[in-house]
Amino acid sequence: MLIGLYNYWVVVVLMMVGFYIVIAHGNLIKKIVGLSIFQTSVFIFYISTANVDGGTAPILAEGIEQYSNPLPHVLILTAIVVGIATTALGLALAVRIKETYGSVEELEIQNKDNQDC
Amino acid sequence: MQVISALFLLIGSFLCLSGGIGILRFPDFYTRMHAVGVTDTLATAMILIGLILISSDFLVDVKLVIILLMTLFISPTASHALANAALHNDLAKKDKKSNDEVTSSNS
Amino acid sequence: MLIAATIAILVVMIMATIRAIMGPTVYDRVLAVNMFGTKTVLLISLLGFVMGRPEFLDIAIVYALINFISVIGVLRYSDNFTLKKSEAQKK
Amino acid sequence: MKDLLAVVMLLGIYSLLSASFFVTMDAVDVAFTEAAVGAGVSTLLMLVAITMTGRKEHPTRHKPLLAIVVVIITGSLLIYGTLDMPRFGLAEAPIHQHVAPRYINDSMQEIGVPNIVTSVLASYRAFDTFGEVVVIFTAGMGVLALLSMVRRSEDTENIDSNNYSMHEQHLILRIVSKMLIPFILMFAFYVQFHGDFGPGGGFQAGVIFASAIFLYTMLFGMNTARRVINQAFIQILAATGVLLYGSVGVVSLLNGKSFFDYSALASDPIAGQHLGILLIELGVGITVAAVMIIIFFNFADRRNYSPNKDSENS
Repeated sequence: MLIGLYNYWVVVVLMMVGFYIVIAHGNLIKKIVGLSIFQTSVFIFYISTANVDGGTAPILAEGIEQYSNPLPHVLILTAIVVGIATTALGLALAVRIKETYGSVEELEIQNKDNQDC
Repeated sequence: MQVISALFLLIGSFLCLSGGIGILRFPDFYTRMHAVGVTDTLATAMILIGLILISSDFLVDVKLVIILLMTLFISPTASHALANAALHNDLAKKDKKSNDEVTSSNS
Repeated sequence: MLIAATIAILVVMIMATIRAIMGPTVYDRVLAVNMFGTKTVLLISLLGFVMGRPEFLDIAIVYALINFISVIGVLRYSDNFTLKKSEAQKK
Repeated sequence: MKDLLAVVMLLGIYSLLSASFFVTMDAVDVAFTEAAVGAGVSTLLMLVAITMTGRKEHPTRHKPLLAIVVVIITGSLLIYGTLDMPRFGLAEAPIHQHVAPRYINDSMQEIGVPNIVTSVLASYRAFDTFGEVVVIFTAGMGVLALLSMVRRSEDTENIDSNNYSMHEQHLILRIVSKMLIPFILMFAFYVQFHGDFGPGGGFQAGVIFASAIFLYTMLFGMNTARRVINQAFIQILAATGVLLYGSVGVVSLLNGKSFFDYSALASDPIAGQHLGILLIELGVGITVAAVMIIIFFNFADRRNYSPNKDSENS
């Protein structure tokens, strides 16, 4: 019974890797990379719940009875494109921060802020 | 038809594996590039031809031929661009040096 | 035979990943990524046949194209790094 | 790993791998999108961003212990939560009981499109998709607001000559790309209009179209690409896509049906659905392609100009 849950564990492990990168690394670009790993783990979670034993791709064809669930596919399809758009926004922010502070390291940015005060 | 296709697939898998071993085991960038660049194209062609032989649908055949043609165009071009970029950035010198160091330390 | 070829490609993908992680230079990594891409194209077309739904071939075409674009992109921008570096050295 | 360039390349491999995973999980359309977005566009954007923010990560003092503790606690809580989840691949799981059977059994009669994902995306959940398109549009505008800058003409010649010397190096690359770019554009249109019957649709087509433009930009330089695609024009195009999508909904509203009920668009409900899905996918494709091009152009422009700006400041 327990072994049938392995897909969730893979998702949890990936999610935690992304989470660790986000909280432990100071570099903003690396944080964005961590976020996108986190994001992908959520995608994998949704897609793996959509899978049905013996099902095939949800494109109607003759002689196929069992299809996978199309709803999570729709949600994730749009989420991927939205994800890249928001990642681009994050990268744009990082670029602006680099131009203003001369660095994308969290500590250096904080030091600079403290000096200004 | 099945037998010929299986033969093609077998050759393709063998070439793939040899390329994989090449990319792991060869000592510097250019030899690795050689291993990958040569086997990649031929292995892809072999496997795709094997698939074309067993497919029954005409549309599938057409798509496989498109993939085949594109691989034949793209793969050598990418290899060329890669080698060119590496050469332009004086990778050869560095790598030779590091290799010399490696060999001297080994001997 | 299809299954055997799929397994062979998976093994090669693992090898390429190892090279991409180890790769001493940028170019080794690009080479590994490129190889990984071509193997993904093959894997997806093989998987389409294994599962009996050859609709997957469209994805393989996209991969072949996108792979090329990303290799060119990496080269274009890594060139930029090295150019900047060499200019700095000249100065 | 301190070299961010390597990190980005490994992220590319990761995305290829996750797309292969989506293929094995039967999610054709998702794999398609991940193929076009993850491996191509996101790797490119990350690379361009790294050229601006610096390639090396500074070795900072880490407090990894605290982070690891937090991560392990969260992870074990999540795993504890999964113990009650339905088994992987179970056909009786709650997710497969709610609306999915209706989509699978009735969509052929109601919408008349073989690809269920397309019919759910564009018809059953059209309002949701409209929201997503608006989010993409907004993100594009955000990037524009953050990164756009006035172009100065005196720099143009300098960069042109730079690009020219670069072209001479990559002759083979340029010729092969010249042959490939029309093919990629054709393929994007195929994906756009074949989305009813196979994997594909507006989102994927838009990204593929945009990546063809990226390839052109990378090989022939920013200024050549600017001459082909005007910034103002592409901004108008991005808005046009969203407006096209929204106006389809308004038209069906005016014809006396609910918002995004396409059976109002033609006398025959099935034909109306086909027309509606076609128009909506077109709107999505235009917006996604335009926003991706806007994002990439602004990043690339910023990269070309920021060194000059720095030297002026210092």
